[in-house]
Amino acid sequence: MNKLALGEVVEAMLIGSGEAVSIDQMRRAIVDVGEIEGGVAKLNERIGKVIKELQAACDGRPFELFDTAAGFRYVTRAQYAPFISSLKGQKPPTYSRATLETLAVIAWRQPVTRGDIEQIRGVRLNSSILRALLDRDWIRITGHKETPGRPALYATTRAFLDNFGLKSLDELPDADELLTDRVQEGLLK
Amino acid sequence: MNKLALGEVVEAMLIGSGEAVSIDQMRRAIVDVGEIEGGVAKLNERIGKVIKELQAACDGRPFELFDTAAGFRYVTRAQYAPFISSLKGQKPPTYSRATLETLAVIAWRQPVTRGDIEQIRGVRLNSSILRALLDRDWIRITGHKETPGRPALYATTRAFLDNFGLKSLDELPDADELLTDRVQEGLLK
Amino acid sequence: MDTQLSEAAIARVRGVNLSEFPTDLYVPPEALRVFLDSFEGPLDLLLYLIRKHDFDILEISVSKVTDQYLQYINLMDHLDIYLAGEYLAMAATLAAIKSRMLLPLVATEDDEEDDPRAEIVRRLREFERIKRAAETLDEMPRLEREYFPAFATSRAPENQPLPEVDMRALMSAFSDVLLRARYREHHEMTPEVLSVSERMADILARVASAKRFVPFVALFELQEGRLGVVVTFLAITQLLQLGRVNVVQRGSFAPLYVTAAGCE
Repeated sequence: MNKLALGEVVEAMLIGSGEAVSIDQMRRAIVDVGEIEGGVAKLNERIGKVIKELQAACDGRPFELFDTAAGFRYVTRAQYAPFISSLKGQKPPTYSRATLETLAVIAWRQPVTRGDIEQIRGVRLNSSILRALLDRDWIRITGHKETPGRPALYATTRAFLDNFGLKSLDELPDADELLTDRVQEGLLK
Repeated sequence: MNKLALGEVVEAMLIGSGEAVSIDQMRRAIVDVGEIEGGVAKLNERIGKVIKELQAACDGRPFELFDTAAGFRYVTRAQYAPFISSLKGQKPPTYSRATLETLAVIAWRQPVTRGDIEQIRGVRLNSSILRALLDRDWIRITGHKETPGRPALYATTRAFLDNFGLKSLDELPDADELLTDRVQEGLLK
Repeated sequence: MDTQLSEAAIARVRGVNLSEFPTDLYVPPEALRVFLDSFEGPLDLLLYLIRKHDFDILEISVSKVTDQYLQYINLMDHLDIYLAGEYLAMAATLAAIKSRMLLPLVATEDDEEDDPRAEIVRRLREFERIKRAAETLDEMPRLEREYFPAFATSRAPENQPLPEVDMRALMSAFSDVLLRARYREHHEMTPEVLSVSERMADILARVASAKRFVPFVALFELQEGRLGVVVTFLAITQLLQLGRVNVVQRGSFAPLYVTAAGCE
């Protein structure tokens, strides 16, 4: 087998895996297979440089190279979504207000118990909502609160960050900034 | 929405749909969405021309645009296969909780419709789960329920029994005992 | 901001858009139902009322908001729309805050701390934060909606291992399903509905049949729990507002008595 150029190998892995891939995962695969031009010295650094080049090469193309919590992933740009949805013949799922609010409480206030969610929203929480979010792999149980009944504590997952194109939870907008000025200033007076 | 160039739209559909797509499918999606530069006249011909250009553009790239019976699809070149395999091999494949539970409901409650599964699990069922189990040949459609919409009835297959080392479905553990065990387990903790 | 709020409250009844809840009592019941359905609980309704008042939030009076809230609850109750306990509990909380605001409490040094509104305001603010966060989340581009993974099929020989599943994993999955189903049966039973209007009729009958005064506390059935107490309390305040009963007290902190109106 001829030695292969790192650039093409990284591009092939990114476009061929169909999932987000981290630099570390790519380095391991390359070390595992070998046969790379320039050997395996300083691989992480070199892969990082290739990724920068690939990102730049997306300019003017209908796809881009995303950097999320789970790694790097090629995705088509938003303006082409209607065509792909139409091709697949299925509408993207929409989520109810109750589901989105539950997810928001978990994302912004994690880790939280079911009781915390009910307390903040002021209504009982239907179990199927947590179930659907667990099923979607957007939330997970991270432990149990040491209070009577040891209720489960929920937090968001890496897949959640990956799905929303986030690198970390810090990228979520600050909750206080989301408040309208009127409530912010007015209510307490 | 601004009008989009046909070349980029076709490229996005090919790379973003995840499966082989025919010229006809692409034409329908484009007519459906509209918003294409140059309108929809002579679309098949124009799409064909774009595909030729995209195929030529793959020269020197780690992937190519293949013409298969089912349509066109991007495929990574053979020499990069070991890297992608190694990347995938880093995580042993597993089924999600949702897939396992769906299979379990079908096994113990067969024959069931999709609606039955959703009812028992209390969550909406993603079609891809049933498709994966059908692909694996662990479940099959045994008929249709005589209710409005005539929903498909799912049951397990011979291959399912083989995989789990069962001679017949009678060998599945009794559902009530299963539950009693679990409750006792919980109480003992 | 304001357009967004009125949009949120739009209901379509018999082909007519209701952008705002009518203030008179002549409302088709289905309109109310749609209206109530569009709220995610009492905090949401409360927030809407505060917004709808359109006046400066700086001048918001708990008294006005409470009256409005009770009017809605009352209206819904008259139309026999099932009200979850959460709505009634909120009504009681508001009524309690209102009464505390009316009482000539001993002035304390730190007004902020003792403002009876503080807790509800804190909850409303947190609720609004989360409501906005949910909207933000929904607007954020996400995979399989705005972005599709761009990928080429790998030319790898198709010997990718398939996931392994053993009997234990399958049994555990099924018992999870069964446990959950059982949990749902236990917890999603419809609670017995306590109706404020029914309670009003009961109280009226009791007070009218009594020769003189009925002790206020005697009207509460403790075994009905918190919800029962709330419903009774609401019923008494409603009757009071309608002028059907009087509540008398001989002096500050003396026991309260209820009598039928015009019976004193």
